[in-house]
Amino acid sequence: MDFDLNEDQQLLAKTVADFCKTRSPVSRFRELRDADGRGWDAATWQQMGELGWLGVAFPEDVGGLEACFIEVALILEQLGKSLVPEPYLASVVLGGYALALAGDPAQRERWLAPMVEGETSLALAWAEAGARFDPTRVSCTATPSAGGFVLSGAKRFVLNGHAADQLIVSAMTPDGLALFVVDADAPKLTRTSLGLIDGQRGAHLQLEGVAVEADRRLAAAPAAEVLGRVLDYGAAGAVAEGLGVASAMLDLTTEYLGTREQFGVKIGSFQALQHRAVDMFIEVALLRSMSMEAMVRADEPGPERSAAVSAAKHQLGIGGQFVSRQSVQLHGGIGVTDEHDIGLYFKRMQALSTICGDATHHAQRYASAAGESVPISPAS
Amino acid sequence: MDFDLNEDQQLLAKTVADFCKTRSPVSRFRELRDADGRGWDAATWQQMGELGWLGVAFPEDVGGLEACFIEVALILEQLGKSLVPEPYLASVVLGGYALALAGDPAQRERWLAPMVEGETSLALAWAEAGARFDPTRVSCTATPSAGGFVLSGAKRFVLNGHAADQLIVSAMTPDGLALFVVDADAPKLTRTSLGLIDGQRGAHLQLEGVAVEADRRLAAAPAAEVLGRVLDYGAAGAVAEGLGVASAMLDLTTEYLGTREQFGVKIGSFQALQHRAVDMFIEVALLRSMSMEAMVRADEPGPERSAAVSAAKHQLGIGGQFVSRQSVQLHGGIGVTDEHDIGLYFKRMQALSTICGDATHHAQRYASAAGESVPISPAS
Amino acid sequence: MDLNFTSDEQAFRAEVRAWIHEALPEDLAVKARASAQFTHDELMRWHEILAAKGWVAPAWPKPFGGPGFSAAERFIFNEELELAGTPPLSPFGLVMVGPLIQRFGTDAQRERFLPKILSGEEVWCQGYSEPNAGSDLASLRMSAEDRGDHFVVNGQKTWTTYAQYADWIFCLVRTNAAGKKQSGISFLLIDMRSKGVEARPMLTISHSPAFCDTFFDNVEVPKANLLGPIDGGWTLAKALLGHERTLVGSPGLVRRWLRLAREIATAQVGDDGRPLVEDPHWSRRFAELEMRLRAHQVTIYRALSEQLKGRHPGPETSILKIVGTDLIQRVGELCMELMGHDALAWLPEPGVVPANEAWVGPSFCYDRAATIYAGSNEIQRNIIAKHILQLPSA
Amino acid sequence: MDLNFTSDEQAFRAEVRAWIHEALPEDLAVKARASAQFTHDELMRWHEILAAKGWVAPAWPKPFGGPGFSAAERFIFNEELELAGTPPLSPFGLVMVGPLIQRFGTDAQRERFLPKILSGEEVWCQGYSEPNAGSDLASLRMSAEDRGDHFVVNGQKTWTTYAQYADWIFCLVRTNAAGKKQSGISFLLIDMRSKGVEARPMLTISHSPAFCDTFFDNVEVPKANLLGPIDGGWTLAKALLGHERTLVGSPGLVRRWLRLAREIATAQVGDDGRPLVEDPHWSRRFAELEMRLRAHQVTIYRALSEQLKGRHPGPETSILKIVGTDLIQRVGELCMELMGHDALAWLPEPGVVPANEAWVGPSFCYDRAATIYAGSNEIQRNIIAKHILQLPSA
Repeated sequence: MDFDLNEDQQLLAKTVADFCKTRSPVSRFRELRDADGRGWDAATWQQMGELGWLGVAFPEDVGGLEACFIEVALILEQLGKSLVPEPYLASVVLGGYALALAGDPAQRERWLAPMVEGETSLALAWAEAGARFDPTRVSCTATPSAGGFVLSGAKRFVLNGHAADQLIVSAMTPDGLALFVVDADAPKLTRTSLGLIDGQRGAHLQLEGVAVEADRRLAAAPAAEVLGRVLDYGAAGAVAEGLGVASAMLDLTTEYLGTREQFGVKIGSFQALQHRAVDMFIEVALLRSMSMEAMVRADEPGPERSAAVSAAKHQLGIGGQFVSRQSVQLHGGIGVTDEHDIGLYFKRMQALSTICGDATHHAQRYASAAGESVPISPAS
Repeated sequence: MDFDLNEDQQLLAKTVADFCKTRSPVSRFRELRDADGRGWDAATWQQMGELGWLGVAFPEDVGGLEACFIEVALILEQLGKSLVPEPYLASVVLGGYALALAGDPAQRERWLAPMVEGETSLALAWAEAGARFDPTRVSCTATPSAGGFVLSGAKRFVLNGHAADQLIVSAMTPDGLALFVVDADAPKLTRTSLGLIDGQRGAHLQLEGVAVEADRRLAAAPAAEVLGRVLDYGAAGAVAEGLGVASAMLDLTTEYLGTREQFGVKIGSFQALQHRAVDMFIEVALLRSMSMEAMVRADEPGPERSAAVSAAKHQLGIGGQFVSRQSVQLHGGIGVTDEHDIGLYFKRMQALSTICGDATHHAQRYASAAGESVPISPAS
Repeated sequence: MDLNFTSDEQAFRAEVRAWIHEALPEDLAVKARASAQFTHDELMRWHEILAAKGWVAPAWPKPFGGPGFSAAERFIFNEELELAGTPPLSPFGLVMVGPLIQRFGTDAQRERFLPKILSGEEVWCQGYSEPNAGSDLASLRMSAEDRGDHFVVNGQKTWTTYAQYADWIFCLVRTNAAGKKQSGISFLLIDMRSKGVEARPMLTISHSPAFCDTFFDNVEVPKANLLGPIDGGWTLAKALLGHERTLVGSPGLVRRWLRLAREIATAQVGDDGRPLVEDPHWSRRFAELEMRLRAHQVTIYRALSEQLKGRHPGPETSILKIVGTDLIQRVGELCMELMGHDALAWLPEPGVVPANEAWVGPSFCYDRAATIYAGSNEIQRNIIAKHILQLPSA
Repeated sequence: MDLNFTSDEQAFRAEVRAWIHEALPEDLAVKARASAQFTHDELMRWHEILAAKGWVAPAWPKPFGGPGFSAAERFIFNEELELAGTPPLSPFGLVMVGPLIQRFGTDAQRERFLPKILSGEEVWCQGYSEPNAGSDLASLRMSAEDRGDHFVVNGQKTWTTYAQYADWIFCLVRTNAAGKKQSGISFLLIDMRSKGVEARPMLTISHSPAFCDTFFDNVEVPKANLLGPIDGGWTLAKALLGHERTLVGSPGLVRRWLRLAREIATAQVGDDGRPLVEDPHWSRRFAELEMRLRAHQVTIYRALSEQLKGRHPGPETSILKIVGTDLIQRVGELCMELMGHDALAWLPEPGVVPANEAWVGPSFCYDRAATIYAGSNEIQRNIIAKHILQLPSA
C-alpha cells in the first residue's frame, strides 16, 4: 500500500508544472482561442515531444520512454491546471494508445513515432450519431476493395480532428469492427472544423468512399477490445486533467474568498461560503483519490480497470462538476464574464465530463458490472 | 385562483389547533406510547366524534358533515403538529373512505356511522408481503361458501389493526378483487399487535378460513378503483399530517437556534446554520403548496388527482424528510435522545413517508403517467 | 378554495396564445422554438409589435398607456410570453424605471419619459452595481456633486446590462457621504449620450455582450433628472429590488426548457439504442424535475391568489427566486446531459447538431448567472433567515 | 505506487478472518449478520475472547500488552472486525485513555490502570461534554478544587456513553478559572464508585440506553489520579479528539451495511413483482453509493500509506469523518427505503419482518448521531475552513 510517486515521477510532475507556469499560463490558451486559428501551437507541441512527454508511456522503438499511464496522468493533471490547449488527451491518449495497442511495428514506426517527436498529431474518430458512448455501435463501413478498403460514413466530435495529421477511424468490415489510419488530406474525406464549448476545437468527418491501403488497417489486436481499452485510457486521462482543472478552481476560489470584500469584511469569513468551500475541498480530495486509483489501474487488463475508471469518471462528472459550478457561484458576477479565467475552467470541466462517457454512462457501467467489480481492498 | 380557506374551514382549523394545544400536547402522545397499552385513548376519540371531526367529509346519513377532503386534511395537519395518537389517518381516511365509497347504505349505517360517532374505530388491511405498494397484487383469497365467503391469507402492517373494531380486508374472489368487513374478534382471525417506528401501533393479520356473510362484502363500487382512490386519500392525508409534523419541526428548530448558545453566541447566528434553516423553510413552503393542491384534487376522479397526490407524497418523502433529518442535526446531541420531542417527530415523519407509498413509488407513478398528468396550470 | 382560473381568464389566455402565434414573425418563432438568444434588434422588433397592440407594458395603469389588464390577466399574459419563448423585452424601462417614474416622478418627468419607453424610442439600462458594491449595494461610491442647477457625476457602474444599446441609464449615486451609507444615495436619470459617459461591453460566459462597464467622467446631469427626493434614492432602490425578485421566479421558462429537454430525450438514443425518453432512469429524472416545478408553480399561484385579494404575498414567496433559479439551472444541466456528445458543440453551424440543441450550451452557461444576479441566492437566504425566520444576527 | 497489500499482509488478513470466524460465538455471529445492537455483556464476552488471544488492544505497544502489529496489520485487523460485524468494544479504555496513560501517565498510573483495561476487569467511560459545553468543549465548568492531597469535584457531564456500566471515568475538569478558557483544564481519572458520583442513563433516539448524564457532588479524587500536568488537560484532550476523528471514518461498517442492503434488495420485490435488485433504479442507487464508498476507501488508503511511511496523514484526511458519516447515513436511508412497509416495524418480534431487517430501524435512527458526535460535521467544516483552506475568520 504505497501511494508515493517515485522520484522520476515527482520530477516529471514538477517539470511539467514549471513549464505550464512559465510557458503556458491560462492567458496563452485565451490568446490562441481568440486568434481564430486551430487553437494550439505547433512549436509548443514539438517542444513537448522533445521533452519526451508525448511518448512517455510508449515503447522505445517509437521513441518513447516506456513508463506507464501514471506518467501520462501526471502530465495531464498539470496541463489541466493552466488549460494548456495542445491536444495531449486527443493525440497522445486517444490516438496514441490506439496506435500503440493495435498497430504492428511498421505502423507504429510510420505514424506513432512522428507524433512522439511532436512532428504530427493524431485523433481518434470513434463517436457516431445514435451511438451515445458505445464505441461498438458503428455505422461507418469499410468495404474490401483491391489492395485495401473503402470507408464510408460519418464520425462526430473528433477531438483534434480539425488539426490532426492522421485520423484513426473505426469502421465495420465484413469480418467485424476494425481501425484504420486515414490521412487528413485523403480524397473524399471532408472535415468540418467545430468550435467546442471549452474553446478548443474538433471536427465532424464525412467519409464518402475514402480509399485506404490494406496496411492502414490496425490489426495487431482486436479492434473492439482496443477501443474499450483506449476509451478507458481516455476517461482516466480526462479525470487526471479534470483533477488539475478542479484543483485550480478550488485554489482560485479560496483565493478570491480571502481577498474579495463585501459588507466591510472578506467574504471568505462568511460561514456559509466557508462550508461550501469545504464541500468543494472534499470533492477535490475524493477526485484525487479516484484519479490515483484510475491511473494505476488503467494499464490493467481486466474488470479492475473498468470499475476504477468508471468510478473515477463518475466522480469527475458529479464531484468535479460540483466544484466547477460552485466556483462560478462563489465568484459572483465576475464569475459569469468571459474575462475571468474561472469561466474557462468551468467550460473545460463541462467538456471533460462528457469526453469518453459522462457520469450517467459510467454509473450504468459500474452498476451493470456489480459483483464483478473488485474494489481496491480485498475485503469486499 | 383562490387559495383562501372559507370561514368554516378557518374556524375548523383553529378549533382543532386549540384542542391539540390544550388537550393533546406531545406529552400526551409520549405518555400513551410509554404506557404499553394500545397507544391511544377511547375517550378522546369519542370527543373527536362529538366534535364532528370523524365524519367531517362523510354524508349526513352516517352522521357526517358533508364537507370535503379539504376539511380532513386541515384536521390532519393540526393533529400532526402535536403528534396526536388517535388513529385519524387509519380509521377515518383509510377505513372510513373505503366504507364510504364501497359500502351500500346499510353497510355504511352499520359500520361507518358508529365510527363517525367515535364509538368504534376502523382499519384497512391492504398491504401484503411481496406486493410493495400495489394494492391490486393480492394473495388473500375469498372463497364463496354458503351464505358468504371464507377468507384466507395474511395482511401486514395494518395501521390501527391492533385496536380497530372492524377491519376492511381486500381479497381475491373468483370474480376479482373485493373488500370485506371483518370483525376484530372473528373466529380464525389472528391479530399480532406490532410496535411501529413512530411509537404508534398496528397489526399483522392472519386469516385462516375466516367466514364472512355475503352482506359483509362492500360492492357499491369496483374494489380496485375504490382502493386506488382510498390510498390516494391516504397519501394526501399522510402529506397533510406530515406538513404539520414538518412545520412543527421547523418551529422547534428555529426556536432552538434562537436560544441555544455555544462559543458565547446563539448558534442561530451562524450563517451555515441559518442557510440550512432557510432550506428547511423552503421545503416546508413547497410541501404546503403540494399539500394544498393534493387536498383540493383528492376528491377528483381522474388523473389530475393521482398526479397531484403523487407529487405531494414525493415532496413529503424528499422535502419533508430533509426537514426532519436536518432538524435532528441542528439540535445536536439532544436531538438524538428519546427525551427530546424532535426525535418523536423524526420518527413520525419516517413512518408517514412510507405509509401509502414512498417517494420512489410515487416518483415512478408520476413518471409513468407523464403526458397524462395535468398540472394546475392549463399552460402546460 | 379554487385552483382554477375563471372561464374569462381562460378565454383571455386562449386569446393571448392565439395572438402571439399570429403576431410573432416567423424568423423569431424559429429562434423561439430553439430557445435561441435574440439580438437587440430582434427584441426591439417584438417590442414594436407589442406596442402596436397596446400590450407592451402589461402592468402599467391605463392612463400611462397600459392595457388595463387585471392582476390575473397580467400573470397569464406574462406566462404565455414565457411559454412561447418570445424575445424577452428589455425590462429596464418597461418594468423598472417606468413604474418608478409613475410613482415618484414629477408630471414633467412622466411626460418626458413614459411615452418613449412605451414606443421603444428610448431604451434604458440600469446603473446599480459597482466594482466594490455588488451584493453590498449600499456601499456604492459613484458621486453626484451638487452644482446648483445640475450635478456632476463621477464613477463607474458595472453589470450595466445592454448599456451599449441604451439611450438612458438610471443610476444610484452618492449625493451625501455623511451618516448611514443607505441615507446619502440618490436616484438619477442620465442620458447615455452625455459627454463623459462611456459604456464598454464585456463578454459574458456565454459570449454574448450582455454586460458593460460604464464609466462617468465629470458628466453633467440636470437637476430635473433627479427622481424622487435628494438623498432618498434607497427607497426607490428597495422598491425595485423587491420587484426584480418576483420576476425571476417565473416558471414558464423552466416549463419551456423541460419541453425542449423532452424533445432532446426523444431524439437522442442511449447506449442501448433506445430513445432516452424510454429509459426509466431518465423518465425518473424528468418526473423529479417536473414535480419540483409543480411545487414551485403552485407556490407562485398561492402568491398570485394573495395578490388577487389585494393582499401582500406572504413570506413564503420570498423563496421563489431561490427555487426558480435552482430549477432553471437543473433543467439546463439535464439538457446538457441528454445531449451526450452534442453538448460539446458551441454556437455550431447549422447541421452540426439538431437545431433545437444549438443554443443549449450558451444558455446553460449564461444561466449560471441566475443564482447570482438580482441578489445572489446566498443573499436571499440571509434575508429570509433574518426577516422571516428571525434568527439572531452574528 | 502500489495499491495492494503485500502478500504477508494478505496472509495476515486471511488469518484474522479465519480466526474471527472460529472465535466469534454462534449467538454473537447471528446478531452480527443482522447488524444487531449488542448488549454490554455481549461486548465484554467478545472483549475477553480477544484479550485471551492477545488481540484486544491492537494499537498498544508490546511492552504494555499489545500484539505488536504493524501499522498495516492494525488497519487490516480493524477492517476485518468491522466487516465481520463483531461487537464493537468499548473504546474508552482501549483506544482513548489507555494510550493517553501510556503517553502521559506515571509508572504508577500505568501499572495501576493498563492491565485492567486489557483484561476487561475495569471498564471506562468518557466525561467530556457538559450541558453548555458541547461543540464548544473548552467552555466546560465542572470544577476540581485543590484540597492538598486530593481534589473535590463538582459538576455535571453529559453524553457519558455507557457510564452506567463503567468502573472509571476520565474527565476534563476546570482547575483554574483565570486566563484563556483552554488553559485552566485538567485531566482527571475518577472511580465511578466514589461517593457523590451518579450516572443517570438516558434513552437514545433508538431506545438504547447509550448515554448518561453523570453528576458529581463533592467527589473526592486523590491527586494520584491526575493525568498529565495540572491545568494541562487541553493538550491531552486535543490528542484524543484527533484520534476519535479517524475512528469514525472507517468504511468497513458502510461496506457491511451495503451488503445488508443488497440482501434486502434481493428479497424485497417492487411494484412490478421483480426483486428490487434487478430494477435499474435501485442498481443505479447502489452503484452511486458504492462508488462514493470506493472514493472514501481509497482516501483512507492514502492516509494509511502516509502513516506506513511514518508521516502524518495529509490535510485531506480531515475530510474522512464528514464523508464517512455521511455514507453511513445514506446507506441506512437506502436500507429503510428498500424495506418498504417493513421499515414501519420497530424492534419487532421474530417473524414480523425478515431477521436481517429487524435492527435496521433503530440503527438508522441511532446513526443520526454519527454526524453529530465527535465534533459535529459543522464543526469539522469550520476546522477545515480555518486550518486547511485558511479562510479568514469572521
